[in-house]
Amino acid sequence: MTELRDLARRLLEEGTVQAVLGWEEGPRGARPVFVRQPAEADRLIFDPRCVHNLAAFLSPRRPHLKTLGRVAVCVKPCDAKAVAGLIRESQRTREEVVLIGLRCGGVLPDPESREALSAETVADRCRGCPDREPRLADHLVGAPAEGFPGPSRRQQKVEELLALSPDDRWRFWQQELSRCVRCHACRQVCPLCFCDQCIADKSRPRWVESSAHGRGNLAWHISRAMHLAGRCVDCGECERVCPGGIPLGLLTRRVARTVGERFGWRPSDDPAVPSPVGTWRPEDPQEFIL
Amino acid sequence: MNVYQPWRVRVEERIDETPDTRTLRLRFLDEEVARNFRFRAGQFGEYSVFGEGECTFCIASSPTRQGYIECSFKTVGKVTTAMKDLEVGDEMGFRGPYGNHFPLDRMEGGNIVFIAGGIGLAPVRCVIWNVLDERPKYRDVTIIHGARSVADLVYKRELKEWGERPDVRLWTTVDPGGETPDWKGEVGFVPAIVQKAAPKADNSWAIVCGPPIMIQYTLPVLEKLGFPPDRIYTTLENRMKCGIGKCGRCNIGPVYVCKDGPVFTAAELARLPKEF
Amino acid sequence: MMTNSTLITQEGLSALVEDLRQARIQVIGPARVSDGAVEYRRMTDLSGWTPGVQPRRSLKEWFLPVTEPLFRYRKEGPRVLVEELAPPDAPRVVLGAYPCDAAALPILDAVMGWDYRDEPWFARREATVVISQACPGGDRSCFCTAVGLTPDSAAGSDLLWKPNGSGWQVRVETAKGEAFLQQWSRHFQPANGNHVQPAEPPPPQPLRADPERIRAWIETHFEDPFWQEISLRCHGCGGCAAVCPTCHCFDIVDEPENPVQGARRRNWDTCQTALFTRHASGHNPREDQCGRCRQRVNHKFAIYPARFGRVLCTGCGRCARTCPSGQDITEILSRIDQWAAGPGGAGT
Amino acid sequence: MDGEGARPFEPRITAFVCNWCTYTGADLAGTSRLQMAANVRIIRLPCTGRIDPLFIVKAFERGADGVIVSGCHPADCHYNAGNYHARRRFAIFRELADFLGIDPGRMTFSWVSASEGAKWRDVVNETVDRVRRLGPFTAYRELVTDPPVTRVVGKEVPA
Repeated sequence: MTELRDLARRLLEEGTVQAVLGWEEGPRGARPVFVRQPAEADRLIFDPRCVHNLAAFLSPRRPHLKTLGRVAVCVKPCDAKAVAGLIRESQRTREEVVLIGLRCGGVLPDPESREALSAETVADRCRGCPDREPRLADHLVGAPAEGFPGPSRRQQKVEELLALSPDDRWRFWQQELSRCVRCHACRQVCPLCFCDQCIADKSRPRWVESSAHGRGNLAWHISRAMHLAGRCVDCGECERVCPGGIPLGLLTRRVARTVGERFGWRPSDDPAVPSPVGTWRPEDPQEFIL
Repeated sequence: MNVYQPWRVRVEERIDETPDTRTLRLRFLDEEVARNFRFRAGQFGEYSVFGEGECTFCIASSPTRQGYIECSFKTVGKVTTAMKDLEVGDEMGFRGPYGNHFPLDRMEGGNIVFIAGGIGLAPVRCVIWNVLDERPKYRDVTIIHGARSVADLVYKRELKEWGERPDVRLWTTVDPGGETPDWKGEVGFVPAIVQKAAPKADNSWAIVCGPPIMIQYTLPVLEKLGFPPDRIYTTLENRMKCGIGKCGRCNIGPVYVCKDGPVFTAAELARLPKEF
Repeated sequence: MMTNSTLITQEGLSALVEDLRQARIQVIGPARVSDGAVEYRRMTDLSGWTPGVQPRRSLKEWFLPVTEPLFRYRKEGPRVLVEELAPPDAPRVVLGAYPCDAAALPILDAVMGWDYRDEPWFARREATVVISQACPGGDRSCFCTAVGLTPDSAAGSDLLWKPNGSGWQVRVETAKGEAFLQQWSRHFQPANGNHVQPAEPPPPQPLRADPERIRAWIETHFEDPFWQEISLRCHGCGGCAAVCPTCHCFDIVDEPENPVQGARRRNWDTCQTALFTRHASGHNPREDQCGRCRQRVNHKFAIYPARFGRVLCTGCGRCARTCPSGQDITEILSRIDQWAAGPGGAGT
Repeated sequence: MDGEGARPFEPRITAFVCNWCTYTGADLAGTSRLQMAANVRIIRLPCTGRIDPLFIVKAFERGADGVIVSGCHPADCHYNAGNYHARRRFAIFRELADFLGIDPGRMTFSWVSASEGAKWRDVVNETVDRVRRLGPFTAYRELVTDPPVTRVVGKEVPA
């Protein structure tokens, strides 16, 4: 923690950046903070409650952050993959941001969690995560950490669902999606949902109905999952934010499996790796095409 | 029938005002509604094309002319585009009237200056006809209408009619560069023409509508001419859904455009936060 | 200080719910859903009923549904037929409402009845008996006592009850509640004093703030840098509005099913999105998140109070619990309150 | 919907086809007077690369029981690579839709060239048969049910 605070203080004092985006202790656990004065660097914390993917604040949809000047962003390995995604898709340049990489041994499910990090308490998405430190970083801080073995429960749930009949899956999802209120919070917190204008907000024509009925909800969640194919870094923010507790990660996991199996894609913190949906190979499998 | 359900109206006439502005005359299909519908100058309504949605504009016809209403709109969004595509005889929806109105009763016996830029003449036209239909109640009537170009002047037939009336002082103007070779009116921006027309401020009221930039530069001119801010009226627009104070989106600070407006005095506007 | 006290036992309640079901009266109450959280759900019996746990989302959606059709339409050539739909007036009972949720109902009645009567809202209001259970006390984000309520407020409730050993002690709050009690009296029994145990008072809530002072500060600090500061961490996700018992802003949209028919629907909306105020021309009076964060606080603690004499908030604390960025309304209010109380504050 | 129960079920199939290969192939099937099921409504697009998965979603929303997406064979795309992009997209979409409970049998993806009129006939017939066996996609249509209509305003004869 001292290492992080000292670094942040130095970056601000030197004028390398005008703000450091990290985590602080809030009224309800860890939360994002923009530190703009060297004297405030001591507000920064990093521990397993720092679950938020701060790359979301780099999305070009947040124009007010441009007023802050150059920002250094604290990134865990999964956050760094999201930053790489933004760079890969020309939403940010590498030079625009300073990245403070944090070694990570997994996080807790919630910024308010009080338990010590263990195989039982670790956030499900961290189970099986192979990355201990971000390679896309200008600075690297924190002690080396051990991860936790997979598979995640979410991955197991995907397999369970795949074993059901389409009709049973339909019933499962209709039950889950019935709690969707179409607030689009899943989109807002997603670092890779960077479209200037979302298809769900377009009305001429209206492809995705905005009503939270079965038809509108299904169209929205299909769109969202499709648009995150080859983009999702499995940071789990969509699921954490959902006011209906919908297991949105199952959809992105399913898509990630397709993209992985068919196109050999894994989320990467190397911006130079091409996106699987922007590219193709002549020999891509096509057994489903008559 | 709930409060969000519009009355059915039929397009009775369509008039192209400018290349992108159209006026529709709408007649209520329900006889009883047609007979009983009343409104006051300045009020607005929600116009709908079924399957496209609703859209908010003032009623552009005069309350003195009953049985129908008119609206004038620029084709900008989804609903106005659909409204433009309606043919005479097509049916659409209307609910209203909503909001407050110009206090014409207070203006009786006074002089009235109407100042409108572009499509801003629509809400003003409603008041103009109301005043002209009850002409003896008022003293001097001055109308100043400006547009970007001659083609952009709205209500051309009516401008001609007003210009020919001895009891109306009419000034029409177009922005520099917007004139045609046979243009007989003024060339210049509305605030400059207001200064030139120099309507007297004593016992007078001004009604100003138009783009924000025009209003911003016209108000100081009026004040310099001696119009107190509480005798200068304008109407505001904001995105609305319900029109009746429930959907929560048209407020400017503490003020609901749909309930406290759309008509405000310059004095009231000066007190509002700059969020419009 | 209960007068005319009445009791209902667990068995009595089970029998009541069964009778209501047979009488085709919907029962709504807090119950676990598939992800383990509690929501207000339709219930056919008491299995899964979890009174005394604050549901994730408020009761609002049972009166202002997430989506509802206002009417349908059908086009026949140039003609349009408007199809009115059956009003949502099926009788219902909410069993175990949270007092901070019930209290939102009369607050929203004021808006929904403001000059124009919102029939779908009032149809549901009139068809529903709200039975609340006093709150055992929540967490550090609860602040009902700072907005003029208490954990056992009766506002918006027709009957209010408190757990009492193996059953509940029932207090009548409205004529509707009294009629309900009369109609189903066979399941209730008079309380004889020795059954009554005084409930443990809920723990005190941390937020101390004066709504009047807060309102005065907000009204005079529209351009304060504080709004910018809090907006930095805001994603504009609107989760706060989705879980809020009093956020009621809505959108109206037409949904054609084909070129000749469809429905006009009313859907939840929130001031936290850019689209909320964007004009068709592209102009947006609230261009960034700063204005949107301010609007939510402003609406709740200044705009609504100026109209209706109380705050648009019941202190349920859900917005603080749900915010993915840890934005905490109690922190915001307490800071405003301190500034307002301090020298040069607007609260004097 | 309109008396489905009374008549035997005839699937409604929406086909999204590319202008250059499949549309021409379907045209050839027609001019060659090949016999095929009449259940398909064709929507012609410049290229399979133009087909957003939401087109398929919209088709189901508007009452389709099945959907065909068809374009040029690999290496034959008029725009060089539109079909390669589409192939990836539909590989993902098909498995996602399946995961959400939309039977993949309701969706056919095919490459039909301008000269393959007979293949188009086979694709159509096979799809219609398959969707007929699956039955009407009522589950999708029942995603939205509005309360009953109590009064119709405007039934009176206009003056």
